[in-house]
Amino acid sequence: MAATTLAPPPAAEDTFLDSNELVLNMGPQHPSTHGVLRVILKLDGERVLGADCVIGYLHRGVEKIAENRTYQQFAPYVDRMDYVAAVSNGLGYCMAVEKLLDVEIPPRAQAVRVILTEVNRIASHLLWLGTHALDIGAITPVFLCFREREEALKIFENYCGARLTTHAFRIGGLQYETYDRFEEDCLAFCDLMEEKVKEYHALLTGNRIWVKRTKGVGILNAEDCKNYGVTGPLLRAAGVEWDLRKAQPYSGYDKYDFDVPTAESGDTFDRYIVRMQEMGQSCRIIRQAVGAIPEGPIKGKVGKVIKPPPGEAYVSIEAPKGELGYYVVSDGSLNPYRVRVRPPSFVNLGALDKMCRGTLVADVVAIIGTIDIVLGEVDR
Amino acid sequence: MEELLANPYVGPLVLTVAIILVFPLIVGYMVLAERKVLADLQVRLGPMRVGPYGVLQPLADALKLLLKEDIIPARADKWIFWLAPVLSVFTGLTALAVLPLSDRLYVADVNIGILFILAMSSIGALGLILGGWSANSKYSLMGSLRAAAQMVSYEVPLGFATVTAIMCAGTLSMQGVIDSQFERGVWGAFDNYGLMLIPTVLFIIAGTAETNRAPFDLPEAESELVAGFHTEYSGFRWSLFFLAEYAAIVVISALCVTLFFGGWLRPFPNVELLEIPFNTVFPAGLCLLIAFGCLKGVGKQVVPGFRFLMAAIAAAFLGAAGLFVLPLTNELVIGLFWFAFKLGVMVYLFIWYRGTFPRFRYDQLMDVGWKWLIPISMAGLVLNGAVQLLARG
Amino acid sequence: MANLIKTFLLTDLLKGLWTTFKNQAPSKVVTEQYPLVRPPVAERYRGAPRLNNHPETQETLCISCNLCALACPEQLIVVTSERNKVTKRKDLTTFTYDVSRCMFCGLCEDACPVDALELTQDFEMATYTREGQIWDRQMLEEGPLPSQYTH
Amino acid sequence: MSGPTPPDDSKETPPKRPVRKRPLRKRPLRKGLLRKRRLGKGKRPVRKRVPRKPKEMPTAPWEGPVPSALGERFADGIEKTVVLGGQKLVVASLAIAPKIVAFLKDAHGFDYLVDVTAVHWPKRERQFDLVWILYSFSLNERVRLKVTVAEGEAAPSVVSLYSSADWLEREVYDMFGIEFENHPDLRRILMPDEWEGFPLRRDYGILQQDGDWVRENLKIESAQ
Repeated sequence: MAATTLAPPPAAEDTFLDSNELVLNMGPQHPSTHGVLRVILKLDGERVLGADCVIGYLHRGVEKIAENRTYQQFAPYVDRMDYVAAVSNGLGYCMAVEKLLDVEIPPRAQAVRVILTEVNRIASHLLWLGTHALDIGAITPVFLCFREREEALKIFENYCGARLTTHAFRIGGLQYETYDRFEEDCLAFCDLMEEKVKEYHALLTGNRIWVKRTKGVGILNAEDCKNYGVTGPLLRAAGVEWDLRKAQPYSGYDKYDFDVPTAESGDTFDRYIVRMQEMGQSCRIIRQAVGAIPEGPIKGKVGKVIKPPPGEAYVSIEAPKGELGYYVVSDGSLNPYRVRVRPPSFVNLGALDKMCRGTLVADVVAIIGTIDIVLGEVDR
Repeated sequence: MEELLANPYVGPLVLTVAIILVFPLIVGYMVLAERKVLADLQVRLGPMRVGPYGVLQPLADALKLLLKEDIIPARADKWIFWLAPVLSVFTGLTALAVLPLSDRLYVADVNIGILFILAMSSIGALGLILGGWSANSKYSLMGSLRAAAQMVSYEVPLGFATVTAIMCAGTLSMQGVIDSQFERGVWGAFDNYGLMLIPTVLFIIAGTAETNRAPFDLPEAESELVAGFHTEYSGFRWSLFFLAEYAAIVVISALCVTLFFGGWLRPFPNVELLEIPFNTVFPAGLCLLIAFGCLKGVGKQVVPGFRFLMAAIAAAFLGAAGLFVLPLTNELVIGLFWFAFKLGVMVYLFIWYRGTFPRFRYDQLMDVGWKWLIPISMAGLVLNGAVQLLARG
Repeated sequence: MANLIKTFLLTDLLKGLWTTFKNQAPSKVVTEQYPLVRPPVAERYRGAPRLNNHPETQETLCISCNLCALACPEQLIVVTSERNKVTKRKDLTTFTYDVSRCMFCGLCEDACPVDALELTQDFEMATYTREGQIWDRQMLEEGPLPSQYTH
Repeated sequence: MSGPTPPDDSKETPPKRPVRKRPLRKRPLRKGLLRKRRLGKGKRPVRKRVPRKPKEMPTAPWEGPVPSALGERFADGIEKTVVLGGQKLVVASLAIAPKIVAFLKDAHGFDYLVDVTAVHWPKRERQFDLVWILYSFSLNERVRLKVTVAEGEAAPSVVSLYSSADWLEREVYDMFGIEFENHPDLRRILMPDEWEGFPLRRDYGILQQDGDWVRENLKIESAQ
């Protein structure tokens, strides 16, 4: 019999646990840890006493790869970190290298960059919404969200030929001119989103089960957010009106009129509301930007060979998940000497333990969903 | 032969065997219906590959489940692990015995039929608890603990709602309940000036929880506990649990239909005028519609075998339409038709919930059960009792 | 009071139910039945690589400049050539492209000075072996064999 | 069941591939392609190429209350406070770094630790640059604090000031092998616990390490 070959289970006194406690291994393969996240939960019944994250299952050494590639060659790799918001990743990286090179980006390129990143922000939020709802047990929104996300991906596909890992931008501006129906497609997408968001609200916002499951769960107030370095919708849901697009405008965001949605209590429901409103604000930005794409060149004065002077730069953007920073060090050669990525998901996930303590197992799932992690970015 | 038919044991025995044989097939098609309806709610298509529009999918699923490796975890309690799904299926199928499928089609008309069903569904919970416990897995254990708590809590409002209905009918026999609804000329749900709607709604909610269906599917909450109590089950054993779950759905839906929606009675059973439209035109029309749809689908099929199958299905439904048109056969099958139709609507309702609502949390589930459903169901019982006393004397 | 009535009448739940119910219209189905119906891909789609020939002379456009191999982040392109004694130009001998490592970033295509290497709209590149993923010059010029997908 | 119908093609005529028409792109062939090559004879004039000296990043002195307060408080520890390419940078010595961080946090409201990272310069005597990036919500300013760390030297941890430093310092330890004093739980975060070496050091060879690890743990030969 197979059982005899196994070592006997440890006696209760040999474990560090109290007799009422239970260690539950959630992941790395679990339906709702969004990839290969492993959370070691210490439980008392269903109540969580502590959560310890084990990450790195998806570590590919992106920062090491950067050292062995030229500046242009590394650009496709950044798409594969937060693969849900590849366009934002690309924008951050390009901006960091442009900062080192000290080049001016033509306004046309800036406008197109803004449009695509905002479309990407909506796509990323849609994926979050679908999977978050799925975690909480609502199985329909995920399909509706993917239906709308498809439209966003079609825009990317038409623009640059790829849907997910787009490699849409190049250092110095853009590689591709906009396609024929670009403006119409973007506006149609905005119209569609504004209509469909109502559907999500009907399914979730008012629903008493949804409200019960999310209100007061995983609270992280403004003080904690700053302490844990948590940014993005989580910080805004805690009442801090801080958005890099407003605080330190880049890529011409200061030209557009939009609001930074905030909420007060910093719980899961507030984050949900903040992200839903952000989708609307993104639509606003897209409408303004599409209406005023300036004519002109799409690429700044950047040669075929990119060789920035020795130096360093830290450039960060407001990615859908929070502050995405690139710290690039150049030694004057063709390859970047060091590329450090400051991933929002990684830092935000650090606050998981804080958010989970005292909640129930079912809430852990909701909290992981509400942080909106992408393991590709956490592990890099 | 005559003697054989007169023997009181033969008819029920035949029916029992028939149910045991046919029921897995019905469950298979319920699963297909669930997948298709869910897909429809979710702007998808569902299974489309096995057979035309996926009509042979249940067979493929069954084959797959039977051929899968049967795993017993190393540290599992082997005998209980083996016993648990059997227990679940046994209780689920036994409860089917007292269901009146039509005015003449039932295994037994026991005078305490409703009690029997409630008892069986209580024991069914034991299967889940044992299954989860014996697997020696933390996810399973938590699932089975949840199952225990949930079933015990929701049996109370379910019981109160049932008692209200029984009080209204004045009998515990399933056939008796239907007969009393016929005599009073109104479905149980709308009796007592509509006050019976309270227990009806409560029964549906508590019944959903009793069968572990979304939004009360905590024992198997797939996003939290992987698969809850049957995490460690695979292959045939797992499919037994599946069978038990769907048997429970059928039983609860059937109970609901019998108590509140007139069982195998047609709508407005006392209005002579509606006899023809409801008993002939509606079922025959429905069958014709499906047959017509299948015929239209024949041309769209690529594989010749699929075309043939579609045509066969169309022919079967045409034949069924014929059954309803002929008065002699109509009388035989109309009760079954209405029972199945109402059951179908109930099952659709179950699937519809599942496709719409998020899942409750464990403590919220208890909250809803004890703080809301039980007080309301008790109030409903008292209210209905008072009204009945005043109105009927 | 109104809220209490709403709570008892389950209006929020009914709203959700109505939303999903409405979605059942057959016209709302968005599933694509892939092997039966091929989705159209965008004009700029970056799919299977192709080595272009001159439309009239059918000679390869590739001038063996090796820029694509240099541009490739994964270094999966190998170009070999030999000097033609007569024309003093480099003639392409082999061109190898390892599709299994390709991430379709399009940098090779951008680098090509003569539009010889191009990422086309073909996206069905599955093979049964790893070796089948390494495309030689002939495969790159003719494209992968049309494979038939059934279910 | 309802839904869009599969297309009307049968097994006998297999679904056709989209016909491989030639140019899929609208971009016309470039002219250079058909241009005749100059078969030049004789020597081309050789132009001597003077290697261009790479530009330096523009630096400017950083003025304001923050640098002057820093200068007053930590007169001897701070090497320079500059604006490098428009970004504020403080270069200091390792010993006073945590004090600077604490001072910036308490006195100037730099209450958000954006990032902790390091850069490896193997040819230098003190091999590592350790970098803290701080942000102040009230000032809307970002400051980079850079210190050098020698091999084997332990850096002070700032977890007591910022909880976010926990994982970030673990990552620096994991990737560079810089140890942090007073860190509550300093262990590897991204790499497996038994991993040897620190991957983001410049002298770390990828291939050999990968081969060893894969052979030992996965019992196969590495595909690299």
